[in-house]
Amino acid sequence: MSESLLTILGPGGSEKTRARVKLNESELLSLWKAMVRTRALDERAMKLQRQGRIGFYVPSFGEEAAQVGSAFAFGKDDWITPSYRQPGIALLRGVSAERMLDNCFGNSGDAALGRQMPVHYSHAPEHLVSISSPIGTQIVQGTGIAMAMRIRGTKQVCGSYFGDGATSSNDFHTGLNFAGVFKSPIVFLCINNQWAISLCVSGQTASKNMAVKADAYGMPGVRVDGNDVLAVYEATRVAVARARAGDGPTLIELLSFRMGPHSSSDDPSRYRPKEEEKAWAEKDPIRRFEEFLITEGVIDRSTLEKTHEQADTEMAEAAKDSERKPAPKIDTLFDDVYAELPRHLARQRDALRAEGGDHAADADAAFPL
Amino acid sequence: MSESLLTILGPGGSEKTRARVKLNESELLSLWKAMVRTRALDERAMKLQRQGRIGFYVPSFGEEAAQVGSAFAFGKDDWITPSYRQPGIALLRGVSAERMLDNCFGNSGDAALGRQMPVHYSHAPEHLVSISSPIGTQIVQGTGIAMAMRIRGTKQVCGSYFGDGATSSNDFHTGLNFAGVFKSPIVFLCINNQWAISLCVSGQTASKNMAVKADAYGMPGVRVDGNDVLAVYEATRVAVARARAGDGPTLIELLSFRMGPHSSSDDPSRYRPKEEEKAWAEKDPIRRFEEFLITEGVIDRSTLEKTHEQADTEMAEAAKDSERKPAPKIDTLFDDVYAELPRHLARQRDALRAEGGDHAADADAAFPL
Amino acid sequence: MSTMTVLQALNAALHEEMARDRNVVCLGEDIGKNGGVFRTTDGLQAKFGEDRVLDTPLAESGIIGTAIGMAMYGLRPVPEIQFSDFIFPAFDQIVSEMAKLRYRSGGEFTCPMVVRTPYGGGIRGGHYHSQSPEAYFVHTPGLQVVVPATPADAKGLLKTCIRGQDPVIFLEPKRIYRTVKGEVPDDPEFTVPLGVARIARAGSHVTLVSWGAMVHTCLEAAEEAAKQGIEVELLDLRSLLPLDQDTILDSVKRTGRCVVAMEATRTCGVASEISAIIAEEAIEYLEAPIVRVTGFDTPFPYTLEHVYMPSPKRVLSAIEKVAKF
Amino acid sequence: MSTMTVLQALNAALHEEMARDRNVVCLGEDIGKNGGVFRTTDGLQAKFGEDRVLDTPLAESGIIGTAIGMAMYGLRPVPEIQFSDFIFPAFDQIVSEMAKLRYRSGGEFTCPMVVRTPYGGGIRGGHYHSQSPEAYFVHTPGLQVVVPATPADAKGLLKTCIRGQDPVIFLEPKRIYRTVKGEVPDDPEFTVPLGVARIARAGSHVTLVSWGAMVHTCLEAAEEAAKQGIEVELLDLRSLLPLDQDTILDSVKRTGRCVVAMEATRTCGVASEISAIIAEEAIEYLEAPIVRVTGFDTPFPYTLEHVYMPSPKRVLSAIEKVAKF
Ligand SMILES: Cc1ncc(C[n+]2csc(CCOP(=O)(O)OP(=O)(O)O)c2C)c(N)n1
Ligand SMILES: Cc1ncc(C[n+]2csc(CCOP(=O)(O)OP(=O)(O)O)c2C)c(N)n1
Ligand SMILES: [Mg+2]
Ligand SMILES: [Mg+2]
Repeated sequence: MSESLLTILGPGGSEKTRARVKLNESELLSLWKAMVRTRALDERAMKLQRQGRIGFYVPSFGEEAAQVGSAFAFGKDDWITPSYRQPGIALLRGVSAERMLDNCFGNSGDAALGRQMPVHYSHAPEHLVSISSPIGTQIVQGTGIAMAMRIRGTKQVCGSYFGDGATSSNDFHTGLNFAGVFKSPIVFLCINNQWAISLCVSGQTASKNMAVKADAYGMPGVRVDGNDVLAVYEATRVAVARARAGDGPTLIELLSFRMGPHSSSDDPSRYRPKEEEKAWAEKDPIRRFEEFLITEGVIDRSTLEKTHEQADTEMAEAAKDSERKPAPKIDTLFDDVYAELPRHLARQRDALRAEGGDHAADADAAFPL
Repeated sequence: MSESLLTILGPGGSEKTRARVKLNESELLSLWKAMVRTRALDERAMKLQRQGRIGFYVPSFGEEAAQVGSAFAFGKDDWITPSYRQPGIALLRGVSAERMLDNCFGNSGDAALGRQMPVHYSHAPEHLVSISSPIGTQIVQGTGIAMAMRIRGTKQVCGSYFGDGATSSNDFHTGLNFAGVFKSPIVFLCINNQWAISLCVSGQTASKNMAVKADAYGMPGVRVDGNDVLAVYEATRVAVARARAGDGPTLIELLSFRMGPHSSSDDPSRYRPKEEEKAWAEKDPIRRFEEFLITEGVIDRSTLEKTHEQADTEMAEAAKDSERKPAPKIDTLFDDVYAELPRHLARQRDALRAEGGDHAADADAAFPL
Repeated sequence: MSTMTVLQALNAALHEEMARDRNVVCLGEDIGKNGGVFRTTDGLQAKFGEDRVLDTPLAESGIIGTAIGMAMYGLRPVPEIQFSDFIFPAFDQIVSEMAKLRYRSGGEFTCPMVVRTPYGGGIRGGHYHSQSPEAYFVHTPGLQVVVPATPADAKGLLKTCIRGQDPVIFLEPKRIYRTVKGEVPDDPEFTVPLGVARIARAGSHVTLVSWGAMVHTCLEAAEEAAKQGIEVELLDLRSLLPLDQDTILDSVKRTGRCVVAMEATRTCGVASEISAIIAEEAIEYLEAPIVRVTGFDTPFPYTLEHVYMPSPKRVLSAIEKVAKF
Repeated sequence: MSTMTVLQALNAALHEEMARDRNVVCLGEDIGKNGGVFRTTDGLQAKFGEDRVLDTPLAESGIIGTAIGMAMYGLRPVPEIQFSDFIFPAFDQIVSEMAKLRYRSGGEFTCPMVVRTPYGGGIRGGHYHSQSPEAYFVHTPGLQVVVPATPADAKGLLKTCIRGQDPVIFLEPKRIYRTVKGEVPDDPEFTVPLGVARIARAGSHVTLVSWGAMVHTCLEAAEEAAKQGIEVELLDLRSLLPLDQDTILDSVKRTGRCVVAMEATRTCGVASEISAIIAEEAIEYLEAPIVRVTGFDTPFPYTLEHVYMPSPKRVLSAIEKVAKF
């Protein structure tokens, strides 16, 4: 494990960069558009939350390169276990903004019928595993998925995403340890945005960095500039190929920064220096990539503006469509606890039906985080 | 972290060794006697188990140097959170064999009144924390003890012992991570006896060794020849001094070998090659230390034999004394659940008293592990 | 007396106990600089320093595991679990260690500590920010389980727990953190004992047993029932372990009718335990079924939260059912 | 039909199901080469290879967490937890993930897996090798909880679970692993449905409800009671979730008297749930208190294990008490 950061998008000039880029123009555009759409979705959803139209949201401002660049390296048949802060992966893999907002509105269009809070998506057709709140659980599950792929011999790979805070969880430890022992085809992607709500990363662990933790599990650890979409893609590509070849797991640390609040309920001014935020605003991964694309002549100013506008419009329309959908039916409360409705739940449903309306007052306190 | 093993007791000749030994003769003798008594206790207890006089036992054959050498580096006021396989630490710190066997007999002399299985000791006067069965729990508790020492500013140090299998536990991960973050005065002692029941260490983790795991928590990791009592002492002494000086935790891997079965219920011939056992029998840590002591003239053959005999006699007498003690009284079942007996337990006790004798038949199946 | 919210009362209790006893330390995620995501620990770190108010890494098993070590050593840790839904990674340390330490060491080692954690629904938190896990802990010998329903009890019970000798799971009904206000004694020696239920409303027709935020739902239902001439005796249990069996039985023997209301999942919940105690100890006094009004045996939902949580109406229909039986 | 022990029946079920469906994989500590510390998985690795019978590192949360991933992907994992006392490090994965996955994803992801684990007392295992934790799981929506009491049920229930669509906690009463023998059908399609109690003994005076190893203790007590002219109807529940409420209520409505016997800790145990259901649904049929015979609300002891565990005598006095009430 090296302590230096893998970087491709250098500051000033793109000669050196160009030589290392393995993507064609259309791929570069795909990456960029997904990043722009991710930003637009986050902005729209935060607006909806502030207007009281959805209850809660978790933006991924500043982490667009880390999400999209890495996800781009996986194949359509590969599986991903995401955390709540990677909406860009879903957009990249073809999930519509409307489907995502259906979840945020908790309406009947949501795959999970509004049973979970916003940003807890389930996108099975795109092999994006259902997201839950407890931090880290998806890491060891990702290892299990990869172990299954290996048992079945399918040559698929799993990617598992999590934050710097999640590296302290039990499931990070067992997830990486099992993957090391069973040489599972998985890539662990730690998006180190340097904050876990109010805890900065030096309070999270005394290790030099996150990538060094790979040594504890006998796998390679790679540190990448997570705001450099090309470096992110390149490191992930190598790790995915390694996993697919049967050579086992890799831990990738994507160093980035949580430019926004932890969530719509959070107020970072209580715990985070403004200067730190300002310094990282300078390193915005979208602007950084756009400078390269313009210098290279892949896009021009007018394409840039049009693309941003289109993304905004897309999200606004999606929100409109989604907001129109009705809430899930009350009977759905009892479905999907088991494959078949057991007798005791049928009894509880029938009792509720008999009682009819007049339910507990709606939530009377605000969600704090 | 270096990959090489710290070794002091070299093969053949003791010139080089002598130069590195920082202990005087009486200290060397203390170390040796504790090792011999540990072996004698294990042998006696295994005999008692085979004769059906105690229900279960866990011997520490082959790990005498690792236990005793390390424990010797702690002060009387320091605390230890042991696992079940370090009887030598208790003996070294002044616990009588009789008190230990009281636990194995589960009699009324046992501090815990026979509530736990054999080898689950509690020795508060010697600051040896109550042992439980779930693997690894004592690691993070040790960190808590050390955090408390630091908060109180007492200059005490905590030592936490565990096996190679325990490094896979949740509590290893959090215990070391918290200790790193809070710079706690603790020394983590992993006795890598290379087996966790039937799983050999390469099935436990893909990491190069156990000491390298220290990097993941920002602390030094040291690898020591765990069958070399002087190296074990020396490495621990340095780590204890470091912790006491406020410089934080250390992870020490003591490479050794579980020469016996996992426990009185285990049959290693089902899973472990005989050759491996033979090879390690050659490296018996007691014999190795005795060769040095004889070469150095610290002891002679007759002291050696007499000391072994004395230890045997000590254990035989302790067993006799302990076996005579009555079982704990039935009412004690309800004590110590809380500081004061709550009403519901008083009611349950009274109901039991009213019912009187004729209890469930004694255990009808054998303990498997 | 001061008028306070539940949250302010808890915060005051922590301030007072930390000032009283330097062995009291708080630890948890985001409790220091940020003052806790609900602000329950607001101001503690500024006042008592980073040594006694620790922002920990993201690991509940580490929070509880290290707190156990501190408690063994002699401190009085008050760990916070950010939501009770996130207590499960620490479940082994709680069930295998914290609860059994005194017993398994014959009292040589003890574990006086208070695990504070916001619990229950009503804040649109979905599956993982709304559950009521009290039954898991009530089923675990060695623990005490406490749930306040008023600001005064919040303060008095928390102070009792911090001064106690045994480990406590202290469940804070987050729905009423800010919405319920009340008079709270200023006396720093004010405490409320465990195991003594509060008669929140006297009545002679039906005994209604509850705890936590649900007490307020039950109070609404009881007032409605009174309009129909049904006088409900509402018991606020305050602590679920120890449980004030005597007050429950005494009331049921007088009324002959009982409803138990709670937010938690129905099957094997604490409501079932209360029902079983009555069916075992006072069946000859009963004139109606013991009816449980509970959350459903499903995970806690998001959009349909208001349907899942027992409403005053649901409690009322149970009251009517047993009154008319 | 073959005569088998419970252990042999379980081993046969695993062999048959692994042979039938290549998606079935076993994983756990010491289950491969060593065949499990109780030998329940004996011979599986030799027959089906290391890819399908995995010796895992020492981490229950890893065993369950990876099994959940495998199940999501399409395999049918059968993880073993070496003792049910060691399931708690995996509690978060069980309660937060395994139990809720289908619900929270609207059925997009499911978790068909069977967590096998030896449970209960009677082998001199003390605190940590003897507990009966079924109530924790019965209180968790989304799980199924199964406990066989005979060799035939051990085989038939395990096969049903492995073929099922939902996650199961399969508790194996280790006390009767080798001590109870019985006839077991050889037909590889023999299965036993969940949610259908077995009437282990018919009777008309007292209903006695139990499960697992305790069924055999109850049978002894029932035979003793018969000598006094008390005819006990003994129900062996087989599965605790789903629970065969109909058979319980049907029997109690006939006998008017009920005893529930279990090894687990008393408060908030499954016995309380059964009592609460009866007190809610059939109280007008009752002629006596519902009496629970249970383990005490203490940790499980070592030397005094035989005092802690309900004896035939303790069950019998409860039967006498309700019969004579
Ligand atoms: C087990 C658990 N404990 C606590 C929380 C509350 N919580 C939600 S997000 C979060 C911080 C996560 O930080 P990190 O892993 O760095 O991810 P990020 O939010 O920065 O993307 C915490 C503590 C939780 N969801 N789960
Ligand atoms: C949480 C937990 N899981 C499983 C067990 C069963 N068990 C007892 S000892 C042991 C192996 C421990 O190996 P290691 O940590 O290397 O210590 P050693 O026995 O070699 O001293 C296992 C799996 C347990 N006691 N606790
Ligand atoms: Mg983060
Ligand atoms: Mg070992």
